[in-house]
Amino acid sequence: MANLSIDLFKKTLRNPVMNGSGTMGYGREIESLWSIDTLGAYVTKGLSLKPHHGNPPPRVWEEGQGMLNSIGLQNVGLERFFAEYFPLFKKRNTPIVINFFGFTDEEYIECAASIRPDPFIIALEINLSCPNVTKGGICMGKEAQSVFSIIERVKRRTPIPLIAKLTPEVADIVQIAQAAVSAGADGITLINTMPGVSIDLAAKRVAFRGGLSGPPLKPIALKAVADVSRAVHVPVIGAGGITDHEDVIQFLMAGAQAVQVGTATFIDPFAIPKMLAGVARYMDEHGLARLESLVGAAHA
Amino acid sequence: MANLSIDLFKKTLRNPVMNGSGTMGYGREIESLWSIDTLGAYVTKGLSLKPHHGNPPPRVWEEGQGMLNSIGLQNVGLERFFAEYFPLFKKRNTPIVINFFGFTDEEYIECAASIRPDPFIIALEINLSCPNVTKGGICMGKEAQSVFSIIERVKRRTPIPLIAKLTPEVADIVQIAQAAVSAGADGITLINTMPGVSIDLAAKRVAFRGGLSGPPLKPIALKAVADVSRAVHVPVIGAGGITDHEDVIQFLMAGAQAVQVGTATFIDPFAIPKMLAGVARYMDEHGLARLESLVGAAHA
Amino acid sequence: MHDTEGIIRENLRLCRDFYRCKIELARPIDEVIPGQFIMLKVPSAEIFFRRPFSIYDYGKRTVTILYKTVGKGTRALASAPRKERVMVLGPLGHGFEVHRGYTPVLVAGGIGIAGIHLLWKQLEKKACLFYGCSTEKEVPLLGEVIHQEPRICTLDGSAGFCGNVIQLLESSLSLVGEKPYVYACGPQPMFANLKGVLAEKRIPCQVLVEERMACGLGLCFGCVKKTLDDREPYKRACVEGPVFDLWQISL
Amino acid sequence: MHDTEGIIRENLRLCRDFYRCKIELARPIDEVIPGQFIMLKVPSAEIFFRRPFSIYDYGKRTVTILYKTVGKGTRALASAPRKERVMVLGPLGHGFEVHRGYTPVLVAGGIGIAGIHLLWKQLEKKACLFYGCSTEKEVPLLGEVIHQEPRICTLDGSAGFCGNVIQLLESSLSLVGEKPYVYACGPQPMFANLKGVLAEKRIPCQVLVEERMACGLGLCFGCVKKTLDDREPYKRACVEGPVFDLWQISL
Ligand SMILES: Cc1cc2nc3c(=O)[nH]c(=O)nc-3n(C[C@H](O)[C@H](O)[C@H](O)COP(=O)(O)OP(=O)(O)OC[C@H]3O[C@@H](n4cnc5c(N)ncnc54)[C@H](O)[C@@H]3O)c2cc1C
Ligand SMILES: Cc1cc2nc3c(=O)[nH]c(=O)nc-3n(C[C@H](O)[C@H](O)[C@H](O)COP(=O)(O)OP(=O)(O)OC[C@H]3O[C@@H](n4cnc5c(N)ncnc54)[C@H](O)[C@@H]3O)c2cc1C
Ligand SMILES: Cc1cc2nc3c(=O)[nH]c(=O)nc-3n(C[C@H](O)[C@H](O)[C@H](O)COP(=O)(O)O)c2cc1C
Ligand SMILES: Cc1cc2nc3c(=O)[nH]c(=O)nc-3n(C[C@H](O)[C@H](O)[C@H](O)COP(=O)(O)O)c2cc1C
Ligand code: FES
Ligand code: FES
Repeated sequence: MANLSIDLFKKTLRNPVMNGSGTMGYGREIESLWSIDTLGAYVTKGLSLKPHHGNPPPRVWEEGQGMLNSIGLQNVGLERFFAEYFPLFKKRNTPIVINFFGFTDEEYIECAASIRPDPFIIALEINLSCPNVTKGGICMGKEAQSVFSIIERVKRRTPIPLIAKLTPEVADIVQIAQAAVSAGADGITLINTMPGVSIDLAAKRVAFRGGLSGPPLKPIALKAVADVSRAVHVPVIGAGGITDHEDVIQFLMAGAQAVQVGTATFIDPFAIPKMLAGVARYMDEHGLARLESLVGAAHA
Repeated sequence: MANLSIDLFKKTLRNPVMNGSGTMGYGREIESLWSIDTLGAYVTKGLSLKPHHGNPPPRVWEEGQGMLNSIGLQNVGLERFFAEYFPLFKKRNTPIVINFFGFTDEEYIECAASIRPDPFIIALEINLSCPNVTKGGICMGKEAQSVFSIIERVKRRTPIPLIAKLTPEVADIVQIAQAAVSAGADGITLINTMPGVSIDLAAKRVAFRGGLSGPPLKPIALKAVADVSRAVHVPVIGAGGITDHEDVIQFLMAGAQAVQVGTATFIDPFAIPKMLAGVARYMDEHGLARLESLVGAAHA
Repeated sequence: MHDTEGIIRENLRLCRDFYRCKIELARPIDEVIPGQFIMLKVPSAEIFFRRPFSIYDYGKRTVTILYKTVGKGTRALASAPRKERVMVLGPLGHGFEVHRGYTPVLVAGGIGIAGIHLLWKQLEKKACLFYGCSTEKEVPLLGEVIHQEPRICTLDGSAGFCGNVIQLLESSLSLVGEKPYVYACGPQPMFANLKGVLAEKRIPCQVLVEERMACGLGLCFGCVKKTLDDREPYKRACVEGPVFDLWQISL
Repeated sequence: MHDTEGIIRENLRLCRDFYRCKIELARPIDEVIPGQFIMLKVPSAEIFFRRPFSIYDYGKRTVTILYKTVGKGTRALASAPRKERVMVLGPLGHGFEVHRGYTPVLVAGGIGIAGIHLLWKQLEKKACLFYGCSTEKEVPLLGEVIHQEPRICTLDGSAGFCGNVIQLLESSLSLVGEKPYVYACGPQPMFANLKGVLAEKRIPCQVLVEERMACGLGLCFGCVKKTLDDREPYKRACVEGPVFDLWQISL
C-alpha cells in the first residue's frame, strides 16, 4: 500500500491526518472502534494548567449541515493528563500535539513552560481563540500585536515546536499568521471554529451560541490555507469541514502539510480510517510516491 | 390575509423581505415569473458612478450547500440605471434601496452625492466589502476607523438615509457597526458574503475564489444580527442563507427589522413569494397583528 | 461495539406520536446492558447529527427502539419507509447496574419506558414496574406484559391510578417489598419529584438521563450531566452515563 | 415561462456517457425557440445549483434533454430512476434566429447536437446538418433522421468522414447551396475553428455557448460571455444568449 508518511518538525508521521483538538476526547475513547495509532498524530483536547469544568449543557447544537459547540474548554488539567492519559500514546507509539490555552498571557506562558519535552510530543498547539479575561474577554487571536507578543513570550519558555492555531473571525488572517511566524511560531493551524448563533423559533429565543464547525467552514478554511501557506515559510495544518479523502487532498493542494478532522468523526466514527484508505487509493491510482508532491500543488 | 407591513426610515414597506443586492438583476428579469412589487423593497445591483465590466467567467461556483461568486461588480453605472431601469419601480410603485460602491473614498462620495432624492428611494446601501485601490486593495469595511470616515463623508453629501452593509470578514463586527452608526449610518445590513476558495481536485488548482453565500452563512449572519442589533439603535437588515419563512422569522427574532434574500432565489425562483406566504401563515396561526412584535424577541 | 449497517424492518406508529422501529443489522450486536443506547443515522440528508435512542429490545441481529416525535430528526425517522438503510452505532454508554439483595422497582414516565423496558424484561418476576403516561392511549407502549402486572397511572385518569407516576410510587412504595432499589427513566421534572419521595429513607436509585449528543462516544464532551463530584462536576452522558446514581447528580 | 414540476418518464443511456431524459410536466410548456434551455433541479440533496440543459425536443406536456455526464450533477441525474420528481424552469434564453433567404447549415460537435436537434427538426427539408463526434458509437445521438441525410464525421474514422466537423464543413461548404447561414453548437475549440473557416466569406453564423450558471434567469450575472461590445462586453448567456452571433463574441 502507498506510503502516506509526511515530515513535520523533523519527525516523520505515518500520515497527514490528525484529529482536531477537542474532537477525540482523551484518545482512549475511540479505541473501542479503532486504534489511536491510526492517526498521523493525536491532538489533545485543549489543556490548561489547572482543570476546567467547562460550560453547562447543552454544549452541542446541530446547525444545518454543520454544528455549533460551546464546550467551554472542560479539561482535567496538564498534571492529570500526563499522569492518566499520556501513557497510552507512548504505548501506541503515537506522536501527539498538545493543544493548550489560558485566560491570561501568564496562564498561557506557564502552561507551555510546564510541559516537559518528550520524544512523543511533536509540538504544542496554542489555541488563540479563547477569551482573554484581562482584555475584557476579547480573544487573543484577533490582533497581530497581541498574537506576536504572546507567541514570542511562550517561545522563550519552551524548546518544543509551537503551532499557532488561529480563529477565522479576523479581518486579515494572513496578517495574523505572519505576526505569529515572525514571533517564532513553527507552524500554523487553520482554522478554529467560526462563532455562530442558532435561533429557536418555537421558544423565540437564542437557542445556542457557539463555534461553527463542519462542512460550512470548508471554503473559508481552504481560503485561509491557500493564502497563509503562500505568505509564510512554516508548515500549515488545515482544518475545517474535512469529511472525506478528497477534502484531505484539496487541503494539501491548497498548501497544507497536514490536516485535522473534527466534526466528521461525530457523524461517521470511521471517517478518518476511511479517508486514509481513500488517500492511499488516490496515491496508487496517480502513481504518487510521496504526499509532499501534492502540497501547494494548487498554488502553481 | 395578515398584514406583513413594516416601517423603515419613516416609510411603510409592504413586507420585510427584500432581495440581496446583486441577486435580482435590474429588477425586470424576475417579472417573467412574479411582479417586482412582491418585494418589500427592491435592492439594486451594486452601482457605481461609471459603468463596470466586471470579471471574466466563470463567476459563480457551487460549493457544498452554498455558492461562491466573483461577479466583479459589473453594472451599467448610475446614469444608465436611472434612465433605463429606474422607471419600472415607479411604475410598480415599489420602493428601492440603491446599493453603491467605489474603489476610492472619493468615488463612494461622488456616487452618493450624485443620487437625487426621490420618493421611491428609501435608502442608499453602501457596500463596504470592496477593495480600496488607494489602500492596497484591502477592503473599506475592515477597520472601524475607515468605516467611520467614509460614512461620515458620505452622510455630509446626501440627505437620503444611509445603510452600511458590512463584511463578516472582520475581527469584531459590533465594533464596525458602532463606528458606522456613530458616523451617522441610519441602518446596518448584515452580512455580505464571506470570502472562500474551492479547489479543483482533478485540475490540481484553485478552482474558484469568491464570496460565500447561501445556507453556510446563516449561523454567522444570525450572530452578527443578534449582537449588532443589541448594540446599536438603528434598524438592522439581516441577510445570509435565508431560504424559507422560518429563516425570515428567525432573523426578525434575532433583531432584524427586515431581511434580504439572495442565493435562495437561484435555487427556487419562487423562494421569496413562498416565504412571504409562509410568514403570513405564521402570523395568522400565532394571531400576530404586526411583525414588529417579533423583532428582537430572541433578545429577551 | 460496532457501527453497523441496518435495514428498517418495522417502523410502526403505536399511538399518537409514539413509534416502534425494528432494525435488522448486517452483523450481530454485542450483548446489551439495559439502559445502553445506540446512535442512529436517520436516513435523511437534512439531519446532520446522529440521534441517540435507548435499546428497547434486541436480538442477535436486530435492535428495536421506541421513540416519540419531538423534532425534525424523529419526524424524519417516523417517515422512513421499511427497507430503508440506516447506520447503527452501539451498544453505547453505561447502563443500569442491578444490585442483588434488593427489590428492583422500575419507574418509567412516558417515553421513559423505552429506557426501562429491557431491564424489566431481564429482571423477570422479581421486578415491579410503575408506569405513568398521560392517557390510556399510551398504555400500549408497555408492549406485551412480560410477567408481574405493572402498576399504571395516567394523568387524565383514563386508565389506572389518576396522577403522575411518582405519586403512584409514593402511594405504594411501602408495599413493594424489602429494600427497594429504584431504576427510573423519564422527563427531568420526574427525577426531582422522585428525589423528594426517596429522600427520607434515602432509597438507592439509578436514573437514565437524556442530553443532547453529537458523537455518543465520549469524543466531544458535548453531552454532559452535572454531578456532585466537585473535582470534575460534568460527566458525559454517553460514557459515564446515561445511567447515573440519582444521589450523585445535581438536578 | 414557468417553473413546473415534472416526472422523469425516461432516463436512458444511449451510448457511452450520453443519456436522454424525457420529463413529463405538470403543466404545458410555452412554445420553445430552438436553442432555448431549461434549468433542471437535479433530484439529489448533494446538488445545490440547478443545471442548464438545451431543450432537445418537447411536446405539449413533455420536454426531452440529451446530456453527457461530466461531473457530479450530470452523474446524479444519470442515476435518477424513472418516476423521480424534478423541477423544470423554462424555456429560457435567447434561441436561434432563422433568417429567410439563406441556406441553413447546422453544425453540431459531440453533445452539441442537443442544442441543434430541435432547430434541425423545425427547419425540415431546407436544413443540412453536419454532425461530428469521436466514434460511430455516438452517431445514435442524432436520433431518427428526420429528413435530409446528415453529413457525419468521426474523429477515429469509424463512421463517415474521418476528422472533426469543421474540417468536414470546410470540405463541403461550397456544395451546400446559396448563401449559407451557419447555426452551430459544440465545444469552445470548435467555435474558433469555425470562425477560421467562415472568416474569408464572412458567412453569417450563430453559436450556442455554454457557461456556468447559477440562476438561468438573468438575476446573478454569473454566466457571462465576452462580446465585442466594448460599452458592455460581458453579456449573460442566460438572457442575451445562449445563442450569440459568432461575429459579435470574442473567443
Ligand atoms: C441516552 C439517550 C437515550 C434516548 N432514548 C430515547 C428513546 O429511547 N426514545 C426517544 O423517543 N427519545 C430518546 N432520547 C431522546 C432523543 O434522542 C431526542 O428526542 C431526539 O434526539 C430529538 O431529535 P429531534 O431532531 O427530533 O429533535 P430536535 O429538533 O433536535 O429537538 C427537538 C426537541 O428535542 C429535544 N432534544 C433534542 N435532542 C435531544 C437529546 N439528545 N436528548 C434529549 N432531548 C433532546 C430538544 O431539546 C428539543 O426540545 C434519548 C436521548 C438520549 C441522550
Ligand atoms: C445554455 C446551456 C445549455 C446546455 N445544454 C446542455 C445539454 O443539452 N446537454 C449537456 O449534456 N450539457 C449541456 N450544458 C452543459 C451542462 O449544463 C453541464 O455539463 C452541467 O451543468 C455540468 O454539471 P456537473 O455537475 O455534471 O458538472 P460539474 O461538476 O459542475 O463540472 C464538471 C465539468 O462540467 C463543466 N461545467 C459545469 N457547468 C457547466 C455549464 N453550465 N456549462 C458548461 N460547462 C459546465 C465544468 O467546467 C467542469 O469541467 C449546457 C450548458 C448551458 C449553459
Ligand atoms: C466539540 C468541539 C470541541 C473543540 N474543542 C477545541 C479545543 O479545545 N481547542 C481547539 O483549539 N479547538 C477546538 N475545536 C475546534 C476543532 O479542533 C477544529 O478546529 C474545528 O472544529 C474545525 O474542524 P472540523 O470542521 O473538522 O470540526 C473543537 C471543535 C469541536 C466541534
Ligand atoms: C451573485 C451575487 C452577487 C452579489 N452582488 C452584490 C453586490 O453587488 N453588492 C452587495 O452589497 N452584495 C452583493 N452580494 C451579496 C448579497 O447581497 C448577500 O448579502 C449575500 O449573498 C448573502 O445573502 P444570501 O446568502 O441570501 O445570498 C451578491 C451575492 C451574490 C450571490
Ligand atoms: S456526545 Fe460526544 S461526548 Fe457524549
Ligand atoms: S445564470 Fe444568473 S444571470 Fe445567467
